[in-house]
Amino acid sequence: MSTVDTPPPTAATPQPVRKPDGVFKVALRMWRTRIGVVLLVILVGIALFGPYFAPYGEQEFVGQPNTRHVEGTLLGTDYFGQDVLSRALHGGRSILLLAVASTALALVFGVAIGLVAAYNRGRLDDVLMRSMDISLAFPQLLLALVALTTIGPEPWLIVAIVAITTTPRIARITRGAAVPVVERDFVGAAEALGESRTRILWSELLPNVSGPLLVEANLRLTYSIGLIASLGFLGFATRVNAADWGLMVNENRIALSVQPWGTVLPAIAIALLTVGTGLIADGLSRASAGIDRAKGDQ
Amino acid sequence: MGILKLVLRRLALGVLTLFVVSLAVFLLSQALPSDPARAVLGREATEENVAAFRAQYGLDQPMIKQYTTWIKGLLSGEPGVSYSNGEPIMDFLGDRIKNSLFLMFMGSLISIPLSLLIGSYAALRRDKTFDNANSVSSLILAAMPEFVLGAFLVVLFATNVWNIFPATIRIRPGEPPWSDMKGMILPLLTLTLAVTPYVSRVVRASMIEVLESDYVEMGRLKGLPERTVLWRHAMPNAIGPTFQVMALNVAYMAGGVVVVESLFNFPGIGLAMRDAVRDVNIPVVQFLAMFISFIYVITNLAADIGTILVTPRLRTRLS
Amino acid sequence: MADDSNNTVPTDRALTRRQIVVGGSAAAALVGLAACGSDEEGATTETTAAGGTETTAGGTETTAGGTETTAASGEGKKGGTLRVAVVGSTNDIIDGQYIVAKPDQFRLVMGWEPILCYDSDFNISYEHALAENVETVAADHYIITLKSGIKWHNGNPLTADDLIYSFERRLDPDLGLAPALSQLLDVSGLTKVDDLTVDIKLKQPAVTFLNGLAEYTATIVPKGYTREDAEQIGTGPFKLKSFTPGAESVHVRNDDYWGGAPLLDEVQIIDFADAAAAVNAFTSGQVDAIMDLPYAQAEAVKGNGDLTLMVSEAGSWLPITMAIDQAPFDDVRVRQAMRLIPNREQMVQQVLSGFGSVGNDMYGKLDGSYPKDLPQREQDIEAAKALLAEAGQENLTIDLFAPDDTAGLPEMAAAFAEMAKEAGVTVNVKVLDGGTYWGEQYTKYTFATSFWGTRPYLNQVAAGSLKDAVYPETHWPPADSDFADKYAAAIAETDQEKRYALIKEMQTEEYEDGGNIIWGFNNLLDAHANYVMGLEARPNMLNLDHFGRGMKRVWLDV
Amino acid sequence: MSEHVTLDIRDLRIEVDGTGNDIVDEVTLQVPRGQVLGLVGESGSGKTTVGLAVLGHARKGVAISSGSIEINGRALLSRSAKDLRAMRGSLVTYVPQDPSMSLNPALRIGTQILEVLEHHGFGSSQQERRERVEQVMTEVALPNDRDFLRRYPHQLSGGQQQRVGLAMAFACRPAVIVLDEPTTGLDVSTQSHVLATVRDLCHQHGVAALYVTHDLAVVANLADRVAVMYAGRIVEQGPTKAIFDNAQHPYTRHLTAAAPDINSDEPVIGLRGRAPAPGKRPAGCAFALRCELVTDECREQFPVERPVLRDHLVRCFQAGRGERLTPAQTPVSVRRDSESAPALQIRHVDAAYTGHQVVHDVTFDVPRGQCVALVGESGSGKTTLTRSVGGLHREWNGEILLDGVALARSSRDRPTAQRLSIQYVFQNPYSSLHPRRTVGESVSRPLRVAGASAREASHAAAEMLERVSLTAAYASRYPDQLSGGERQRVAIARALVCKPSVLVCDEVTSALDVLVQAAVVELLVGLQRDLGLSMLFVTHNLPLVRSLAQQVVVLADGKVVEAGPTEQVLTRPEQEYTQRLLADTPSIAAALAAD
Repeated sequence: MSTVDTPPPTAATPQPVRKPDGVFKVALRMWRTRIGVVLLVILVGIALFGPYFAPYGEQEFVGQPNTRHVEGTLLGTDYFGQDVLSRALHGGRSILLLAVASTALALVFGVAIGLVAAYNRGRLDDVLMRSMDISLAFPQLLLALVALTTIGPEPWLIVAIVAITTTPRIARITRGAAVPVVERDFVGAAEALGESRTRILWSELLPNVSGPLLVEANLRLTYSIGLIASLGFLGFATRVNAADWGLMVNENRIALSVQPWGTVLPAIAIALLTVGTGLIADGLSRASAGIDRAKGDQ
Repeated sequence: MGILKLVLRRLALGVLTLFVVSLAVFLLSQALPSDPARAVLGREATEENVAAFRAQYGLDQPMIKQYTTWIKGLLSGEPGVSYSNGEPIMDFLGDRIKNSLFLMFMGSLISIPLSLLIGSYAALRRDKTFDNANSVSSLILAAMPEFVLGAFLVVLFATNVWNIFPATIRIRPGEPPWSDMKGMILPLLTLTLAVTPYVSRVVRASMIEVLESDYVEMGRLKGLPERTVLWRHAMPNAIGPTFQVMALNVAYMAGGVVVVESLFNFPGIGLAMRDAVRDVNIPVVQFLAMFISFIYVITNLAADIGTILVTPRLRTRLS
Repeated sequence: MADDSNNTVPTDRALTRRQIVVGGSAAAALVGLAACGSDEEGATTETTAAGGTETTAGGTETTAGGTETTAASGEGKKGGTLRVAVVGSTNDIIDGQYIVAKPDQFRLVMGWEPILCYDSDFNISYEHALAENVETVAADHYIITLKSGIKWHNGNPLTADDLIYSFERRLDPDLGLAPALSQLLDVSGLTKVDDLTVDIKLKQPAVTFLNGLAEYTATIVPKGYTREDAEQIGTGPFKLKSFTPGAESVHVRNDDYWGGAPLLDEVQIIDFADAAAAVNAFTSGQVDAIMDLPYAQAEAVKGNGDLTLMVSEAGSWLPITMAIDQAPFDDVRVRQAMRLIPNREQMVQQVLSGFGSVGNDMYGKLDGSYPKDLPQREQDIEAAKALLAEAGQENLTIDLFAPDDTAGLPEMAAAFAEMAKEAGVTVNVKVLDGGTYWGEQYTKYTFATSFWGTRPYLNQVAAGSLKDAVYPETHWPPADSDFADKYAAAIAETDQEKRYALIKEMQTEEYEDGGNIIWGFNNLLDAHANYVMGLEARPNMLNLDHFGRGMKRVWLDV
Repeated sequence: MSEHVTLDIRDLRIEVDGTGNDIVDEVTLQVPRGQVLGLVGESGSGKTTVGLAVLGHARKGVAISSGSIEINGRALLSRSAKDLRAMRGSLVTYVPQDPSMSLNPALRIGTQILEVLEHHGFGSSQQERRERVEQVMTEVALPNDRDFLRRYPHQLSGGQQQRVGLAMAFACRPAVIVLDEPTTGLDVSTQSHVLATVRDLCHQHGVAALYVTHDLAVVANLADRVAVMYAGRIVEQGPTKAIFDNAQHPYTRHLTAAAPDINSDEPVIGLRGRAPAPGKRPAGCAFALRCELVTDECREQFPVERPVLRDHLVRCFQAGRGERLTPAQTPVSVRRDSESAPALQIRHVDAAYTGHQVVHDVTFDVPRGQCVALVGESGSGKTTLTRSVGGLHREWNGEILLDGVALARSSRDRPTAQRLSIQYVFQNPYSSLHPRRTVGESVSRPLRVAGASAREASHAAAEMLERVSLTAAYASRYPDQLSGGERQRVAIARALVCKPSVLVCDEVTSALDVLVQAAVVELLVGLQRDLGLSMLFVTHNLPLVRSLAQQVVVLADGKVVEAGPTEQVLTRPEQEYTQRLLADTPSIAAALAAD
């Protein structure tokens, strides 16, 4: 009697075809991730669509500056006699767009560098990673301060600086996640087939580091928001008197005891936004740790 | 022997790092669109004044010459003179460097043990109440920029709600940084609250890895008391990554001092940096950028060496 | 004539780069250019006359009463240390005749005294000055006689040699302390008459010379004085004990002060990184007084029974400047239209939080010659539109430049741009970094923003409204105007009435056709704890009641 | 016999926390003093869980829910944590699977042994304890000098590390010792030494040992009794000889039939499928899904344990029934077409790994249509050599000829046709498949890369999946839905879809359980026969070679030690190295014969 003719049980009871659960799907089972997503959606919604709901214009004068109770306003006026609520509704777009743009840029470069380093190892790896280390030695905020002061607070410059200082961090994480993948045999199998290097990076390595990358991207987004807010706080606005959450905190900080809303509202907005992305990052990292553990068990 | 060689290698890398940073700093300051002479002397300066200024600070020299002069100055401990008052940089930054280092030292002294404690405890009580509470609260704290955090602490403890702690610190010139410990409280609290959540998360992660290791399970299976398992078997292995964490911590603080110092009027390098950037005081900006990078490189070096010393696998491989 | 007025230029410049970047509220930095008391709700009410008797500042009564004699030496408790918060940086200096930033004013006033001074009616006075008499022999010839018995901090007597040295030092082209003074005066024009008297011959007639002597930087320093001296010697009520830029300076009582020993043992001027930190230190009781209280905090101080707010009228202003010889402003109708655009009361509200007064496109606010009878220009969008249409500029689009190092100017520009929209004018605010803004392009902009300190009318004309002015921002006067001739006649005219008549003509011409949009004047805002006695809010050029003229009558009621 | 029983496990049930799903149930075992009980099962059968439970320990997420464990009459499970701690490490000890992971890297080995003694208050003085450390080091045949004791774990070899593990376990003279696959990953010679040590120590000191393993040959050599676990239950237990000679349970019979033996030329027989996981176990017999003797009764209820003979217990309604298992296919007749050129020729190949030469002047051929086994212990250079053949390793010199044509070093430099005609199957099926590609995508990929159309490729892939005994329905699955054996079949299908002339198999069965291993070997044998494949089969598992290779090349330290026809090399080895290797390889047949 042949052993092979026993029907495989899996064939007898066909399982539904499904992709292996992605990190995001697993993470979404956690409350923290859900709360994070809800926060993010709300804040992004405010940032993108808030201006359409603002009772006043971004730079409209409504009354005595730094006053809590002004007729026609919900939360009073800011340092320049503008409606705090309207300013807050206007002030998220730029910070969000800048943060997303710079993180995306950093992601592109960081992932490319990290994957190339992980795949090639040897000298190229050394050179790439050392230069990443070196660029990490330059404090992020310091670089931003110097560059913005010398060149001026241009949006592209803010994006460039945040991206440049974020890239090495993403590159390191990508490399770290990709090195074990490079050692997995399916990469060898692809090499044996003679697949091109770019294809191997793109279709063999990248999909398999997406978990840690997603975590890192979220984390970096969180920090980018914080950094861009800090730049606003330090007075770097891209447009004169533009509404910007970070800048608002700075502009109205002095009146904290008189008219707290001017500071508190944007600060809460920044905090909720970063807490949101942070919670998602946290959920994702827990999920990907769990998935990795499950893999390790096999 | 081996350790010495390794230290030398890391040192060489550190020097290389600083060299590249120095190039970057120098080139960046050359890229300045506005003429520093003009910026410093202001709108009433005459052409002669500007020329005299440029000659005085060697700005009329070729770039290579300026760079080598600067580097030589840095190496000989005379990093040049401030544009704003012609004073040697070290004269007016000396005390500030001491103050900032003291602030960072005190901050580390509090936040490192605290992060270790919180991180380890959260790892031990993984997914229990403490861990969850800590993870959420640290997330929120970490999400708040220092400037928001500090401003609220001031309102809470110094001005509007309770007037318990001084709102600003006052270290008088010539006095040691510990002369106003009461004023130190809020700056330290801000730094600690800003740094600890981040660092304790790293500690938690590395501690969890250790706690899930086979050798910790083996320790339990050997019938060792939990105390021994934790302190003797888990801790020494969690210490290595912790050194990296400490370096992170210090690096983070080196950046964070700019904000904290301006919040509490702390006479340190962060404030000096801010002033110098604002005043286009290039020699001071250059020096401070180099100094902060230097701190970063040194702490990383120390962390690397520390990690090697506490990790037998690495330590013995060298000999 | 171009004259001594450049003395005050550093005062203006004090704003640059000082209160910028990380600083507290943007508008906070604007505080501190001028003087005029006003109640909380408004500059518009103009409660306090420039005359300067009795100023009520907010809820708390100002301490020292109406007249200057109330707190003379002898009254009040002796002893104690006064701690004052200022926003300062490592760039701060101490010099007996020069300042870079605002805290430098304070430190200068503590140790050195001018040859003449102003009283609170803005008339020239001898009270806090070192001269006993300045005789005007002719518009170009003056004789200065010093008070006798005045001693330097080191015990040496004050003599004519010191006075001559003081002029020489200010004229020294290498130091560049007062370059425009050299247009009036040459070292050869100084002649020592006796130990206390100096005869001065100017290169040209200039009655404004006297105003120059009353500037707070027109001080007398001891012969041989330099900024680098280890011991900083002056005649003032306090001697400098120590100074660390960006940290603090400590001044101790000069027991041998000629006006009688001051009451305080010591004055500490403490530097804060930004206004917020200074305010926090003040409200938590770490300092006794604060220079330049941010507008935003005025309410809080007023509401605090332990603290006193000082609102002082000043004559400083923030113009939007139009170059009258450049398109589109070479058409006078466009200039007139632009001046009809701002809602001046709103500008005062918005930019100065109401701590200021509405301007009428005319400077020299505290000067006796200020034309109060010219009708107040108001916002009139329709008229502006009509003028623009006439000039063929219906859809005017123009760049308005502002520096990033002078807080308030970009915001002012932005507020103006908002208002200009209503008139169909598109104003694009371009912010340049300070070094670039004040560099080669400065005074060449078509449309820009600027700031000026308190000056008498003629001194201000020399500084900004002549072709050869120090900073000809508006390129005034027009080519076909006799404005410059009238100016030359005016400064040579020793008779005040005749001079005022000439001035009136000049003012009217600038009011009608000029290139400055002067929407308002800002007040000085300071505060101190109630127990600090002897400071009065009144029209003034400098903060904290002209720093209490060196804090000589200030005492602590504790 | 009960008075002799040292370890007594009764009705042990262990559940996944909170779900009530059993991992282990109804486990009853006894181990008398001085005896070794072999606990055998596939991965996931719950054998390690039982082993840990003997120390009163359950891993995170798992809890011991009922049953009792007694050691020398002292109940274990009801104890407080403190009492339990006092027993662990002294009364009952544990030797873990992977000593490199379970020795603390930060502590010296002397310290790690000594601390066990200290915490259990062994002896009356520190001096006495130190002496005991030295003594136990001698017992496990390790040096006991100060310098050695001061070493850190990473400074020891794998065998030495495992001896340190043994020393720690024996230090306190325990009554019971649990050994959890302690020789996995060790070379056969080291394994044989460690096993000898274990046997001696248990017998000398009267320790009752529970030896957990999946390796039947080891059990045959070491154990007095054997218990077979399947899906969390003991399905059969009895004296070692009875289990191997007279297996009653169909599963046990499959196990023994699947185990290759160095001394037997019977082909291995595999069994497809996998044991049901906790929570997915059927109401009836868990083996029913794979059992060829299954009846309705089997599906409805789990049979109770009943004795076959004294001491020999089985849980099966069909116990003892069924014929002797026979292979499905006849062995490959060795074709001797020596006239035709060899498929693969390896000529004077030197290879280096990160600068160190690990392969020295290796020369051998793979004749067309034959399977050549390349055998060597870890570190012998066999993997470097095979990767060089596959073009995955670039640091080599010499000549490798495919169909007489020299190959470039790197696969990238080889023409497509060449790349396709050498195919490589990797050791670990869990890492050789792209986790985010369906089976169909993975299998058709080589053809796609070679330029085939999507339709052609997927058609060929489906065909090849059938060929490796998977249905075409597998094409749409993802690897994480497959068992290890299925994955390896997919990997083989991916290799064969290119119709290669040479198939390189690198330890392809080492990550698989023995039944699956046998099934994969059967598959390869069938493929070789049907497709006329030439194969280079790399392994460290000598017994396995017999089942499929016609030629053997023995590699040691990067050099060819001996080469020749399988039968000759395995039965009449000429070289001492080969002889020793054969002697150290545990053999079921030899062990049973010796008894």
